[in-house]
Amino acid sequence: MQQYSGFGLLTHSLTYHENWQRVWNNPIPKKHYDVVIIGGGGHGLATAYYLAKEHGITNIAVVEKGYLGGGNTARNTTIVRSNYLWDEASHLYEHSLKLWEGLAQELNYNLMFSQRGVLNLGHTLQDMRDIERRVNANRLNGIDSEVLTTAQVQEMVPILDCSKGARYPVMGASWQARAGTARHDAVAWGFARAANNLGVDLLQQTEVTDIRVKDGAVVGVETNRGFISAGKVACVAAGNSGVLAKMVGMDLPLESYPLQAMVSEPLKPILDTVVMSNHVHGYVSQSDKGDLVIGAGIDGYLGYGQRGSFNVVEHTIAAIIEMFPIFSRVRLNRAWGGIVDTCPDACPIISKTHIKGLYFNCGWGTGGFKATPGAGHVFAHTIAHDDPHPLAKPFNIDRFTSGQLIDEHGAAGVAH
Amino acid sequence: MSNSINMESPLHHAQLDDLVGQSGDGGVILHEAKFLGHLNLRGNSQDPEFLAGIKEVLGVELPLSACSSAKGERAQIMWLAPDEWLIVVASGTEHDVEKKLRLCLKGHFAVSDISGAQTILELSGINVIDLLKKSTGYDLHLDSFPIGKVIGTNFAKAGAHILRLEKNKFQLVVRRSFSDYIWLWIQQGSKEYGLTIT
Amino acid sequence: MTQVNRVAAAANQHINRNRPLTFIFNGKTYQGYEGDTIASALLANGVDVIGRSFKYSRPRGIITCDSQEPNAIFQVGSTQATTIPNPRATQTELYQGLTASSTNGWPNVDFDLMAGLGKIGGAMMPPGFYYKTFMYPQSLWMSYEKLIRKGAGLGCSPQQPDPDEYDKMHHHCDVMIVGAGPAGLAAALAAAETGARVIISDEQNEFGGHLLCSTQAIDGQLPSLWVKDIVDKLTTMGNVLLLPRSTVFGYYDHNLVGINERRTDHLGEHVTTSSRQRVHKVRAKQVILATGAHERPLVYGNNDVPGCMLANAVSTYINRYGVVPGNELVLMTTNDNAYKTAIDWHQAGRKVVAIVDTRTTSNGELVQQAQALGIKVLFGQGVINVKGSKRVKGVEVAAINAENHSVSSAISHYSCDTVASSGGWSPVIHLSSHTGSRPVWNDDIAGFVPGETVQQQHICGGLSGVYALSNVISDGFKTGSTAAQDAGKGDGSYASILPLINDPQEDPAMALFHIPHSKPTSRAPKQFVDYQNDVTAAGIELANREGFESIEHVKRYTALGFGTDQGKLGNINGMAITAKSLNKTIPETGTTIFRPMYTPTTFGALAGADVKHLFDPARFSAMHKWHLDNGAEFEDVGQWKRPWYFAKTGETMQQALERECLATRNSVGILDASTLGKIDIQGKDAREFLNRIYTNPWSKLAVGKCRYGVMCKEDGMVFDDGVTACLGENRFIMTTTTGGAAGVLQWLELWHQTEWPELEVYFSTVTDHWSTMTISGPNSRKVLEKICDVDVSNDNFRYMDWIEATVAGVKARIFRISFTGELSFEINVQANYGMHTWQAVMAAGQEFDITPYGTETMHILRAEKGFIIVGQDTDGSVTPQDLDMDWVVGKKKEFSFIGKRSWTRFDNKRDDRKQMVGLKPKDPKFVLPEGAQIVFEKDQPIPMTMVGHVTSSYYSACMGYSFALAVVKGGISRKGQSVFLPLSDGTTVEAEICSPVFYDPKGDRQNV
Amino acid sequence: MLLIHCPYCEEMREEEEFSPAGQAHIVRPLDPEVLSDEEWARYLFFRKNPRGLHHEMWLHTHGCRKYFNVTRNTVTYQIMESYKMGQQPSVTASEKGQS
Ligand SMILES: Cc1cc2nc3c(=O)[nH]c(=O)nc-3n(C[C@H](O)[C@H](O)[C@H](O)COP(=O)(O)OP(=O)(O)OC[C@H]3O[C@@H](n4cnc5c(N)ncnc54)[C@H](O)[C@@H]3O)c2cc1C
Ligand SMILES: NC(=O)c1ccc[n+]([C@@H]2O[C@H](COP(=O)([O-])OP(=O)(O)OC[C@H]3O[C@@H](n4cnc5c(N)ncnc54)[C@H](O)[C@@H]3O)[C@@H](O)[C@H]2O)c1
Ligand SMILES: Cc1cc2nc3c(=O)[nH]c(=O)nc-3n(C[C@H](O)[C@H](O)[C@H](O)COP(=O)(O)O)c2cc1C
Ligand SMILES: [Zn+2]
Repeated sequence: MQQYSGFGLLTHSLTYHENWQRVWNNPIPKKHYDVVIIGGGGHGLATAYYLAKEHGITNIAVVEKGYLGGGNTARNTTIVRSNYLWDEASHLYEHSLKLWEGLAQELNYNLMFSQRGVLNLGHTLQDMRDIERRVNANRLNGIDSEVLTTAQVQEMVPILDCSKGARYPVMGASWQARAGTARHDAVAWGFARAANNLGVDLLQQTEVTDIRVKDGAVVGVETNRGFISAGKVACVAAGNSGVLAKMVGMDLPLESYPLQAMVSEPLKPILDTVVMSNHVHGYVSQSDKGDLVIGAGIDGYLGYGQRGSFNVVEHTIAAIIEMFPIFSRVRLNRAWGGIVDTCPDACPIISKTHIKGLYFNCGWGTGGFKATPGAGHVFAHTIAHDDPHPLAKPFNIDRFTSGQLIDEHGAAGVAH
Repeated sequence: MSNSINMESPLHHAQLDDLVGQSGDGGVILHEAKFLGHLNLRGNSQDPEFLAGIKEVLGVELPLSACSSAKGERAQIMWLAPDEWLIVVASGTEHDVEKKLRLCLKGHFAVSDISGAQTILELSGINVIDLLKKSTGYDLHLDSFPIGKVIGTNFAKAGAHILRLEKNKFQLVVRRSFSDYIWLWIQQGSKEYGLTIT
Repeated sequence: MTQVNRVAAAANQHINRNRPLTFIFNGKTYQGYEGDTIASALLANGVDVIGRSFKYSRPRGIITCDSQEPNAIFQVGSTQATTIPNPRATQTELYQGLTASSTNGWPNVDFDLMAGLGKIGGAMMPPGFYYKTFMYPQSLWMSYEKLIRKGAGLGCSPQQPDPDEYDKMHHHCDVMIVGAGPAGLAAALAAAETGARVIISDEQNEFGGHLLCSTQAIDGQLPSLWVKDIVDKLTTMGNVLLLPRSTVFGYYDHNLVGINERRTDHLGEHVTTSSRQRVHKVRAKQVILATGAHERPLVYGNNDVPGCMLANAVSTYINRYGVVPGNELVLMTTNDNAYKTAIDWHQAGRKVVAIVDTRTTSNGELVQQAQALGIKVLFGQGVINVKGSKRVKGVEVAAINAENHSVSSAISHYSCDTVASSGGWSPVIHLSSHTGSRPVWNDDIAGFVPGETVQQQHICGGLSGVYALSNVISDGFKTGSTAAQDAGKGDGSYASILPLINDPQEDPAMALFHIPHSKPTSRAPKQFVDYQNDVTAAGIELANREGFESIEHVKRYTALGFGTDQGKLGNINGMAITAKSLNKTIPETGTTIFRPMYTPTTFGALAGADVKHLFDPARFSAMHKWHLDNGAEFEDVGQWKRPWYFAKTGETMQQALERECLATRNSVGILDASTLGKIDIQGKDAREFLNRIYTNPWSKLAVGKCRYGVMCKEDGMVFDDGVTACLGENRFIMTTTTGGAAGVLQWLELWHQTEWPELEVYFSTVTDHWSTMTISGPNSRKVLEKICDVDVSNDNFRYMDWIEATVAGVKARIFRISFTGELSFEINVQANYGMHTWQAVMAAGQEFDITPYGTETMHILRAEKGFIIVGQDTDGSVTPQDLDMDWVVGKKKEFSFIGKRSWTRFDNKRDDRKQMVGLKPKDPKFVLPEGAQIVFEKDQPIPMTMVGHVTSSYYSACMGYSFALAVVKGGISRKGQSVFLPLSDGTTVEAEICSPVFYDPKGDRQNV
Repeated sequence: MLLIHCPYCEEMREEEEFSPAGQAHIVRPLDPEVLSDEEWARYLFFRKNPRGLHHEMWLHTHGCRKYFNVTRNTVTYQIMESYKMGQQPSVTASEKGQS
């Protein structure tokens, strides 16, 4: 693999950048793979990378119906944090955050992972109790986390309206300094390039139309480019997971909803942390290009249209102005939607199934981008060993039967 | 301590009475029809006995088709749902009417006094449609919203029932706890037309 | 400075020369006229460089005249409150005193220090360069990023809140027409003639679309007269709403059209007569898209030097604004149509150096016309490079071979100061794409047109690839009447007579996008595709070479189409270059997705009036004014504003709370409890219904009695609680939590309507009907007795009874229930009497020093009694058993009530579930923080094993020590044991698990 | 934003008057106590979540306060029909793997 560096850029500029290598190939599908991963989003690609790198399985195909990283990976607001409430969730997300730190160097791809910190605002007494509870839990779990007073919040983000006259005044916030954002596309591309380099076949424009099962074990996938036989099949299809499950007659405890995000026109730097508010229901950060990246609510009804309802845009923008009155004259450039697969307890499923060799990683809902390396890592382990990684264990499908839910609704009240 | 009992309508603190006549010819005219008797009625519209009982007590037929209303001398009735109506009667008569209904109606029905729960705002004026267009997504054209029709819908971020009395005159039934918000909204929305209180 | 480029008045011009306007750009004062945009006025004044490019800091000029403009992005406004970041100069109307500046370029656009860096660094900044660098060492990235961010962005956000207001309006119509060019106007007229309700909007300040810059005669007259005639007709019709200055920013499902009308922006900076902008939300039975077509520029070397423009833009400046943006023109075209520009230029009295036509020949009428005027036409050639830096100085022209993308002759030089180019037209398909429809390629016009849709949508005119004006207008009439017919109006025919139009015969255009250079693209001078993000042809080819082959990858890797023009100018060229480099056709390559906003839309407009105090309704009780007058601090509970505590002058919150608590426990306190949800439940099956919804039994509750109940969701977790009273054999009134009121009513209706419609029961909300005041404390009875007409002694009115009585002359329901553990009476009166009764109670209580208290004191007093608050002590993962409230679970109920089944699942049977207990801190003065986590063992390494957390915690003035409620794993069987709370300040405190009932455990006080 | 026909108010209303209420036609088991944990979990949490036709409930929150059913395409968002509680849909899709 061609190493990337500033020096490389300099030397390539002398040859007019004519000699850069392909970041990935465009192979013809083989007849058989040891593992077929359905879904070339960040999670699928990370899974492939870790399978190849840590488990020595390299005869892998990532099958992607569109373009790599074109699902929710392409359309999320890129917030990375690990300050979740429950032990199971916070350990998983912290595992992921630790992988983020150093990932650019590992992949030799600048993911622009920017640890500029995330604020979760509290506007009611109950918000503040919940914040205190979560921060305390985080600290005892070894996750950096702080409760800030209104004055501290104001100092950190002077343009935030912290006045008492606001409809829902800011009463404080939780703050995770190691949290931040990353360049979403780069994450997919970085993993893809590294996986491709380890021998993984990346099959784009290849749609899985059926999953074949024989005698209770998976044998391969049917695609628009023909049948591909597989020892194991791992489904990492986010919003479309339910569609894949149906191919083997399974229902999942999932529903797929439209979730939107939007960006303003680019502005000169004005906001250098991520500010989120569950209560007024909106969140915002400013990208390195200057646009305000804004997260919106989820539509309340199923939708596979990759677009959401206009009223969500209206309410979200009103929430942003409630927090940042000075943004009123700023203009919205683009709004788009993704399809998020949500579980009843707002936690993912990383699980084996009753079908041998068939695995699911799904249900990340509004917040799985931050988990990309971590989820890929534990899912790869689960697939390679046919046994859940310890961090993945609590996220088994069985929890819906036993009742051992990990209710992160408090942490996921607003998309992130 | 005086023996008088002071009633305060939901918009009492807007001090509408003091505003009456203060702002000339507004394009929007607002009047609070306060202290009327409001009864919520539930029952089976298929039941002839139920219908007859209503007619007997209120002197007017229960409006049965969706979104319709009826007005008699003693009561005005608004359809809210296939099994739910709002009965508006003269101030102070709600207890009597409720009692009579309980006496005369048979079978499965329910009556709740909600006179304190809501108020009626009468909105009129040449710009009343403009104000309503700002406030509700419902089509206000006479073809879809004829006189006498009543709809339950959003009014800004609150809910309301809206009854059309005339081409440019509407009754808004709003909940007490939201009335302050709606008052602020109406002031904001009619700023450019002028607001007259009557 | 004079308007050097303003030429003599012509009949079709749309500026008012009688109203000169002064404006300031980059600190200098200029003049323009009413009707000008900033762009036309700057061009009139001969201003060339209006900004610097984002990445390479290259000088940039105005290229277009409309929403496609990528360069002329300004900061407009003179104060920190009214400034607007990033409006397009080409779409911003001039007003007296307008102040604008460039958004890039330091210290100024003419002399930009960054430009040098751009030149050197430019070579090292191909697409995606930042993914390849700034990685090592890891620790430095945040510093690199700071630097990168320094260069980010175009305009600046205002620093002060917006003084303007915004609003919204809803509309409904039969036919909504987007675009008021000839097609849209004809469609509007045809539709309106059927009597249909019609709305037509256009983002320009005037209707007319393309005709505003056209000189083509209609009925032998200027096109503007035809426009005026139609607009006049529409204006008088009564069934038509005309919306100029109104951009349709989004086309949403089920024919919802979002429009932003700019109402005052053209009048000045802060105009108070109306809202600044208004969003119209139109539900249309039928939508006609008549958005026309945008001209495409050609991609050639150094095509960003100021003076390089779109051909049609040049014509527009000449014909509409009376501005000729240069002296010597070279026009490069792939089609006949653009010859108009050369003709316009010539007729304005300036020199056309040459027309460079990439086709080998053409005999169209316009070509002949141009040649007849003596204009030199060079066929089979292209402008391969431009000379000059801050203004075009000349061009390099050569014969080109489009097939193998090469230059096939020697280069000739022409000097000129303006290069206009036209690569044909792209239909404005954006809106049709918003609802998920994918466009399809049309070979005839070498452009994408709208594809299949599920909306009630029609297209006409330029958008559908119809360009000849006579066809455009007849298409408009036809479409207007068809759409009206589809909306149930008219018979599909139209009354209007087609005007007489002579369309010049045109020879076929050439499908060409990228002009070859004698060097390979990677080494050729920069050929810009998307100006705003400095995306070049070489950059796109590089992306392709690196494996970014999907057009979506190209977009994301190069930022093609990411700018504020959203690829209007460059997208199709980028796709064509990609197609060519991958050996594919353009339809195989496909487009990226156009999404809302069509053009950027002001946040304020999208929020409308839903800001500040109208952001969310604030709900008030009937006694709110009293609370305000008596110093209450308020707590937000749902949308309600509830008194939190009533501080007297000079008191701290804690002092106020202690005073309120002691007064209530020792004498009498009063709480406004009006916000609790109240549901009137009537019907013979009401009891059965309650049995199914609540966990406890209701069959035997007698009339006149009250009972506390808990509701669970089907997963077995508590979700609301409250007291329900039996009003009559078949009638109950249920109270819910304040925040849960709406949800509980919906919950009851859900089960009744969907699952048990056979049960005869009705629910009505009566929350707002009742004002509720709770008087609590040993003297509460004495207060009540003074103003109540019924014997309220313990013998006559027992704990958990309710009675009807007259209080202060008002009919009331009094419930003898207690949330404080004291003798309590909850007085409910019709809300119109709420204030009256409250004041009467206060007066009656004066001799007992009756003390109003808020939610905080209520919380303390109930916690002392171990009463839970749903949502504070529970979080959706707590069962009644976890709360040690098994007593509220009916054991013998026949019906398997909601939630019951889930309790027998594995997880709910564990005995180490978190359970509700009391905690006594070892230090009796120390108040444990609510939300503190609990561990059994003090000295553990991180991560610690957490076993619960504090849900409620207070200092009790009555008991003289602090206490808390908490959930602890297996806590119920651990009473007496110690737990530890490692706090965020690093200290660890110890507490003892105890019963959650701290005060009056036997419950004597409430029973007296 | 959807435009939804309320079968009780008998007309089209704006989406904002309604609240979505999830998959329709989920019948509560008559005797939950006899179900296995798996069966109970199925009832509680497992949903069809189809890409295509979906029968779902809506509540006319600001109108008549009635729940009703809607058949909607989850890809195009087209609504095929609205029908009252207790009625069956007339537009259905046969889906693989579904009983
Ligand atoms: C608007 C929005 C904002 C968000 N914000 C955040 C945030 O701030 N922070 C955060 O942590 N998370 C956020 N998320 C969630 C996050 O984006 C996702 O959880 C995460 O990206 C999921 O990654 P994935 O790789 O599993 O899915 P995806 O990236 O969606 O990848 C799944 C892939 O599977 C492919 N696929 C599906 N079906 C098939 C098939 N039959 N055959 C072949 N391929 C198939 C799809 O084409 C897709 O590329 C947000 C999501 C959205 C929509
Ligand atoms: N002969 C040729 O090669 C050729 C090519 C293209 C166009 N034309 C000419 O262009 C014209 C086409 O007529 P037409 O009526 O179809 O288009 P038009 O370009 O005349 O009018 C379209 C109008 O739609 C408006 N618009 C576009 N998007 C909008 C939005 N989102 N919101 C609000 N307004 C929006 C524009 O401001 C414009 O005024 C004819 O005059 C035709 O002769 C000729
Ligand atoms: C973090 C982030 C920032 C984005 N910034 C921009 C932007 O500045 N300009 C833009 O046009 N689109 C921007 N997009 C949106 C993409 O153009 C696109 O809409 C999104 O990836 C979804 O893809 P789709 O619209 O093709 O379905 C951004 C997307 C993300 C996730
Ligand atoms: Zn309805």
